[in-house]
Amino acid sequence: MIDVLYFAWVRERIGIPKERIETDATTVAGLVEELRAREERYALAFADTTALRVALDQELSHFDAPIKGVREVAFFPPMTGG
Amino acid sequence: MIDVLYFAWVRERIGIPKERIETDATTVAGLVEELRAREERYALAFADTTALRVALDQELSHFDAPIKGVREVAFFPPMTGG
Amino acid sequence: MVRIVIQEAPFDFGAEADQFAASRSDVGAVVTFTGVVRNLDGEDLTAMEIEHYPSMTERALTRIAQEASDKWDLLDCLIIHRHGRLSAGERIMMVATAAAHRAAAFAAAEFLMDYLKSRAPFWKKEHASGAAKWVRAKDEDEEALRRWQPKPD
Amino acid sequence: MVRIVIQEAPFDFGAEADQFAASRSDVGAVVTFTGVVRNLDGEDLTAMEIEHYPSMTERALTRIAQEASDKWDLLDCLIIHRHGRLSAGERIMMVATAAAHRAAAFAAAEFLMDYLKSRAPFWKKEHASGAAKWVRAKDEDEEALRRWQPKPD
Repeated sequence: MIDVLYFAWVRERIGIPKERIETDATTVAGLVEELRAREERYALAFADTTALRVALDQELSHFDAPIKGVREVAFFPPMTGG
Repeated sequence: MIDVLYFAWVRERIGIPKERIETDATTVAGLVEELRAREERYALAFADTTALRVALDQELSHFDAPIKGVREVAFFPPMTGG
Repeated sequence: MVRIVIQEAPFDFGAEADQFAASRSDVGAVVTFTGVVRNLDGEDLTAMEIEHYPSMTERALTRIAQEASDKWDLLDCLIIHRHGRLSAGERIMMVATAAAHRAAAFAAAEFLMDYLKSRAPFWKKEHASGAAKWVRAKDEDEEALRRWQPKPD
Repeated sequence: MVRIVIQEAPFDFGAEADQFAASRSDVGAVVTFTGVVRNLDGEDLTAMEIEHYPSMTERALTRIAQEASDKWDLLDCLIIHRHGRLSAGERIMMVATAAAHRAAAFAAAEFLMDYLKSRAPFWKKEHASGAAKWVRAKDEDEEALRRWQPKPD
């Protein structure tokens, strides 16, 4: 079980801020493939991963990273703070 | 007649902040020569003009500048504001 | 010394600026930066909505403030960042840096801002003229970050 | 908009920072710099004495603030500089710049500081451990000014 969080327009497209899911994926990219296959709103949100950023356990990471042992994955667009 | 002002250590070496003098000099450098010839305290203050700055009528200038029509000449070390 | 504040409520910029680093006698230079919700040209900007990633934000900001403090020998460092809904003219955030000399205080403040713009987990949504849209990250903000990377030997 | 204040009395940094550019709705970024009399390493700095050239100072500062405002499209610009005798920990001066975006506000504030350091008619004398000495201009301050000069084509 892994917590998956969505922020900004990713959250809006998927329609929920957070969900707990069961996954067989071993990398972020694998998890994204599983999510895309679920429903069209996921396919739309993850259509272009170059427009997305990912954090693993609250640390910025990348889509090739392994997710073994990770408890929380967050997907969001490029940040716009300051 | 021209007003001559001194600031910081130039003022301290010469011993006065301001004086009004009569001069035949046509440039700042000429005025400096006249001042140096006056007394040792002037000679000391103007020993090295590369260590000095000059303003003519409240505008930064240089030692080769003409002083015709100038009402106020100021001599001081490099500035240290901020 | 590093202080990080993340809050929905407004902050008192004058008081924060006044108190910042005030107890240190070795400080020669203080720089502050403040970001303000501005009215866009010709648009009627009613609000800015700021979303963030609560469990990540404070950690990320603390680490980058510590990195800046180490790199530029800061004597004090403050980041305040708001989230939630803000109106035009409201202050979104501030950073403050204190150092012995001005070059370090300026560089650290610019570094912190470049970092906050594109690496801190905040997302802005503009509500103007009845429509809402997410602010797009700017390429120039990515560029700005690059100047702080160590140059290859 | 340019405001220049040259005075012997202390100024209220918090209030100045808070009020600066507060009435402009097009401001997105505000930078302030404050210079403080600092205690030198291992020395007992009791005071800083600042001399200036009254009839020249305000004119020179107004012109440079105007130049910065034009160059970086500043929406507001403030310089406050004290003279006379100041104690360790006291604020000597501040600049503040307001612009639509941060790069302009930062660049203008740094330019104003580089200018003030070596082109504004102020001279500092340090009184420490019973001795007084004039602060020497630093070569690095001359260097810092050079980066703002237009590059030859």
